[in-house]
Amino acid sequence: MPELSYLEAIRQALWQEMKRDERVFLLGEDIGRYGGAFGLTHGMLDEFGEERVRETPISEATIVATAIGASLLGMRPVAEIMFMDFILLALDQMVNQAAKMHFMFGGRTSVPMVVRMPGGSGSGAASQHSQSLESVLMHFPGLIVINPSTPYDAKGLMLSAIRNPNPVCFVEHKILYKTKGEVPEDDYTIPIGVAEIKRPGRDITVVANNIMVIKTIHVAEKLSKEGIEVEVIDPRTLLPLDTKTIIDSVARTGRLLVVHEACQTGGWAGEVIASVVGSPAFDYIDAPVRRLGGKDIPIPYNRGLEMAAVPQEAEIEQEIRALVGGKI
Amino acid sequence: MPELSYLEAIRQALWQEMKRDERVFLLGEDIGRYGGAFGLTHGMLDEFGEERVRETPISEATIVATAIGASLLGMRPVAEIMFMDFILLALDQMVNQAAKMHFMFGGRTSVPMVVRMPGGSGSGAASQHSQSLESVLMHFPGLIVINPSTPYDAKGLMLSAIRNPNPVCFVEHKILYKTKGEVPEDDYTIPIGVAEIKRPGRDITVVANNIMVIKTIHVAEKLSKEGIEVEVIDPRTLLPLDTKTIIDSVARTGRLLVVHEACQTGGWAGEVIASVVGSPAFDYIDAPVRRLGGKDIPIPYNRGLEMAAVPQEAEIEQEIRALVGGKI
Amino acid sequence: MSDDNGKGAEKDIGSREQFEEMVKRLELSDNSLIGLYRTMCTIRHFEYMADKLYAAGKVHGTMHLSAGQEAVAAGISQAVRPDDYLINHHRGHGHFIAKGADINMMMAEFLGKDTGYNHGRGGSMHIADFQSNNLGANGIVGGGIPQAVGVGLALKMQKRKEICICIFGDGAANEGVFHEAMNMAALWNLPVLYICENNKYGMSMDVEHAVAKLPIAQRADAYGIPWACVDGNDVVEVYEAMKTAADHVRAGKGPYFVETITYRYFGHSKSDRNLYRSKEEIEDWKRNRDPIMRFTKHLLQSEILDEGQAQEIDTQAEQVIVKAVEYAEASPEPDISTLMEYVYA
Amino acid sequence: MSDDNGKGAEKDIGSREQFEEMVKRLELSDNSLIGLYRTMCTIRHFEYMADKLYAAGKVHGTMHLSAGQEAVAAGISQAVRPDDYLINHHRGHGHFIAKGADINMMMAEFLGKDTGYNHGRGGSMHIADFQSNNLGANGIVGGGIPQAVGVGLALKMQKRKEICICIFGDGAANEGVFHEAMNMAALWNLPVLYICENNKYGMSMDVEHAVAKLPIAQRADAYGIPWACVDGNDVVEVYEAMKTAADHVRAGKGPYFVETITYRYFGHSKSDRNLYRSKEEIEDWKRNRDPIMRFTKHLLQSEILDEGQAQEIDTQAEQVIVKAVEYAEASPEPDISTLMEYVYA
Ligand SMILES: Cc1ncc(C[n+]2csc(CCOP(=O)(O)OP(=O)(O)O)c2C)c(N)n1
Ligand SMILES: Cc1ncc(C[n+]2csc(CCOP(=O)(O)OP(=O)(O)O)c2C)c(N)n1
Ligand SMILES: [Mg+2]
Ligand SMILES: [Mg+2]
Repeated sequence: MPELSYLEAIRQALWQEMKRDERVFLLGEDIGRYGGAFGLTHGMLDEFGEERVRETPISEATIVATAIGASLLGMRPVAEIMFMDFILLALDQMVNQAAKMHFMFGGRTSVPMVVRMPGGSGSGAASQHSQSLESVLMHFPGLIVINPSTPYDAKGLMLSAIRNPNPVCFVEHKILYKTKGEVPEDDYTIPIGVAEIKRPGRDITVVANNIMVIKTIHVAEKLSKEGIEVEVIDPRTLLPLDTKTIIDSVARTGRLLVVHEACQTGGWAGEVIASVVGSPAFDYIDAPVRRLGGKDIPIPYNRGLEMAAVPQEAEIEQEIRALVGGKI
Repeated sequence: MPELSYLEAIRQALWQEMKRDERVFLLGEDIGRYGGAFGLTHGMLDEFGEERVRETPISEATIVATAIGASLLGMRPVAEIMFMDFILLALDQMVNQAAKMHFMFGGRTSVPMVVRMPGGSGSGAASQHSQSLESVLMHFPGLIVINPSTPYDAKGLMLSAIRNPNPVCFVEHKILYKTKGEVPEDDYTIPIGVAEIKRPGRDITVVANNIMVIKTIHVAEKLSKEGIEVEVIDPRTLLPLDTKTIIDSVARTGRLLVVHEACQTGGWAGEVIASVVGSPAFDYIDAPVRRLGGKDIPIPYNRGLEMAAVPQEAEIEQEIRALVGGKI
Repeated sequence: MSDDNGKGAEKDIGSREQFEEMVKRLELSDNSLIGLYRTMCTIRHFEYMADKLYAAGKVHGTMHLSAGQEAVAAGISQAVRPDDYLINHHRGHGHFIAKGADINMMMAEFLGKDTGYNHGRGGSMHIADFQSNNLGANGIVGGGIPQAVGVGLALKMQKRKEICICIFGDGAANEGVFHEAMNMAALWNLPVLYICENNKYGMSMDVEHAVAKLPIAQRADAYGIPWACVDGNDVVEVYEAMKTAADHVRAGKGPYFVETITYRYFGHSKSDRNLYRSKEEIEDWKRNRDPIMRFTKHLLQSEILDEGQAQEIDTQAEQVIVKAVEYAEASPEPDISTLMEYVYA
Repeated sequence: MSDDNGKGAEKDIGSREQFEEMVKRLELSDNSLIGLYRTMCTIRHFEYMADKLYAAGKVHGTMHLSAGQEAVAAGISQAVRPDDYLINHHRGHGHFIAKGADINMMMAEFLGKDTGYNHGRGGSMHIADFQSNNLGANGIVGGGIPQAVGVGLALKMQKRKEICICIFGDGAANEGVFHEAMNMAALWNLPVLYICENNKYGMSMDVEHAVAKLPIAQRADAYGIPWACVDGNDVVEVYEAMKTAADHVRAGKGPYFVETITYRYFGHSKSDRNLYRSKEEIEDWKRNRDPIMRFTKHLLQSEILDEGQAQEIDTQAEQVIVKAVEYAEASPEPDISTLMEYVYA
């Protein structure tokens, strides 16, 4: 199978879907000649033209609103919000409008649109360009929140996202863009709302998203050499969240750790934990159910501080060891 | 002690603080002659004049930004966002700006401002005027999120909010506005970040916010007659959250239920539960740890549907009975 | 008709000759004129009935009534085509009626019934009728203004003939999205007709205290968008401006902006005590500038209708509303078992 | 100075007489002129050094350099008072230097050091210096524009003489808050001087494709705000426009809007490959319109400086930057143990 980067996999999905379905078009800031801040749409302007790779002024609220309006008329817009942080400028349109329209209008219309948004820290872009806001988005019924960790998932989930009749927040991670993986050339979809066990294990269940999946797998491989077998679950979509896969796993392993980069307080780990301990799996749990989120601070600029602000492999390892060793 | 409504208590706090501190001023839509959509600022224009009861055009982002700018120069603005739903139009200013400034600027400035915002359903105002968004706000370090349930708390917390050097989201509940309670005439503050046990009890801990505190107390009184003693905890501030009071209580009662009106998925109950089950209190828990949040739907217009969309006393009672009776 | 008709308005309405000359120039048939009149009567009755139902405790939620503003709604819909798209704001009953919405379904929605346009989920503030390209009202002031950019863009990409009509209030023109949308609609030369229904107040704030420079429509200049500001209580003048604007937009010449000066009779919404405006001001508008009264005068003067016919149309309009209330009241509430429906498509 | 000085610009800069007449009319002393020159040299060296440090792998985060735009920064700060407030945007180094920021602390912040203005928390995009009423840069395009309303309001309520200067780019003028803020600043007659630094591009989008009608400054008309659009590469012209504007604002006459046309030499930020503009265009601006080159010519022509003196000032400016790098490199990183600090005041 060909190897593609996470970024290339998303580009390939957009490219193939635009070839297949002429209703699909892109809109966003600097997505044309520049190819977007991260180069993801590079080359697409030449292939599809200005009409379907539509550059906009710096007007985030109206970018999302334009996607809404066009989707109401049967288009399939894929909007780019250059950094996830800027979705806060468009949250009225995303949440008060797109998420609620199908319901508020009694099911008589739908809003098939995708908003791509890269989040995450690690690039030294500081507090206003490094947030992980997926926990906020998953609080709004009507939205779908997708958050892939691998190139393979990214492509398959993007194709599902565009074909889905609901508004989708497609959350990318800017540090993952360069990671590589096998990605089939052909058209395939990954179902929305289905978690994947990225690595099976009997001793503890670790649920993690995007870049934390990669870090956790590294840690799991290391610990495996010592006989500690970590089951790593990637929800892939945070809303709807596949709690069944998670609960089944915890019922087997008896231990749970949730890892995410988003600030710990109010982060989506709480959702996972509440779902598990409110379920019959509660009876199988042998140890405190823990989470490891980002520190409750804005992301700092300085490299050392920035690294310390979000979970790193050493801390993930430490948490797993403590839980498995019964030290918590 | 005089009886005041929740609305009057907040007005009294604003009034007294404006008398005491000339840096305090109000800004928002229709807060003058009209007195605000709910009449909360009624009479204040006549008392304090147009300069300090400053009516704005319908421009939520700039209302919050104006508060930020003024606070940087030593003013103490109290902005009103007419319905909490509209804070989504100003979330960039609230979150990317106000919440991060102290940190991002290395501690060299601060942003002492309050943004009042009534949330909650029950008035038939439908999906775009009925949300409970406090769970979203508490995900952002740098913000303070206050959420009073009684007239007494509302006044004391408002005085603390205005005097606090950080940006405060003061979340009111529109259906509570008319509820009455004893409120001292004099100046008193309630500390931010301190929960209150609204009713002691040995059998189960129920943590609830704003209107759910009132509903839960009703249920607790009813169950008390049957010998079931419910401890009701009101966090009063959601950020910072007083987890200690909650954990201590759960260590005593061995059971926990969290009740809120906000949509259950991604709601703040997850935060409470994760804090408890990740702590040593885990060892004392006898039953699954549960939550009862709003349904995961936008708030519907129809009265019956609207009522069914958020926890009512019957459901709270049922959950408590099931937990105490060991049926979950 | 309400009893504030027909007093002291002589000075304003213009002569019979002027009216007839205008009607001729605009090629408005008698039938069209009578249609405008009927539409306005229907809207007026709907709004007074809504108020009555509210007073009777039959309405759970809020509402925003447009009595006094009927000429704008009627004038617009006469000037555009039935399949043009409409994006509306919270004070939307009139425009929907003028666009041909089913009054029964509107009233049922107003009462939160399952037979309503939104199956009782939306209420007054969210009525929409997708079958007639009516994309609905919006509870967020200004929320629809940027969405019209998307509708216009889709129409352009799909190479269609329809245009998008986007209606909002004077207060809404101060939201940031107004600016973003004007800029983008102009840049992309989109088929959007923006209409600002200036009824002099937001909720309570008068337009002079909210808008730095008037008329609001002059803001269109900043984007190179052509504009007009007209008397929103003169249905023929509204029609004329809208026709010019709609023709411009439909010809592919890009967006157009029309401001209509009008006035609402009821308070902003259910809880308004009208403290911010005087009784005299309200009375003046009702007595001297009422759009239905003015138009009726012309129709009588020009012998397009006689008093009896005018009365009959009004009575028919009233009957439509009364029947709609019967329909709505007889309709079932949404079943609680359907609570979780319509969240995802 | 960079080696793109002094070629083929004769036609643009105007005669010695014109220059001297202008300088006299504006009462600009030789000292002031030399100060402007020194400021511009310092900014230029800062930006080229920043680029060099970045290329050397010493900068972790992003940066937005203003080389080519120095005349705007210098011209503004000469026209306003040191205690006036400044709200800036992401491309802010130049304005901060011109406002008198400590270069060492700026450079230390750029390198993420604890001795930096923000204790290494902010980096290039968030430098601020509250002691000199410099309220900082902003990573959110347009984010500062509405905050200036609040600063202006506070100044007015506190009955102070200072004004607020708010700087943003051509791209930022398309954000919704631009509109809200203009309207409110005008309505409330606030002491805010809005400056749009139009360097022809947002990140990559040229202003003709982003703004429906040019110049951007004409948008001020929509709010009744007076405006000017000037050559941002002519420091004296910038000074004149800013002086007029600042005097207007300080006199209590409300906001003013100045657009300055200029150009950036470096890419938008670290990752720019300049695909959206031609080498020739960049070269043309550097060779024929460089603000420092043009101003140097005048200073020499009018014998305010001779070549040796000009060279010396430039060398001194370079030294300041070199020293700042030494200071910054010798400074400690923030201690990881302080990670949780500065979240709450
Ligand atoms: C974003 C937002 N802000 C505030 C409100 C509350 N509100 C509802 S209608 C209204 C006044 C709107 O005025 P205008 O646009 O002139 O329309 P009108 O009601 O006069 O028809 C306000 C402030 C809202 N619904 N949405
Ligand atoms: C709200 C927001 N949208 C987009 C960006 C990404 N971005 C950073 S600078 C920039 C271009 C800004 O252009 P302009 O305002 O002209 O300033 P310039 O960079 O040209 O000085 C963009 C799109 C951002 N930082 N914030
Ligand atoms: Mg109005
Ligand atoms: Mg620019």
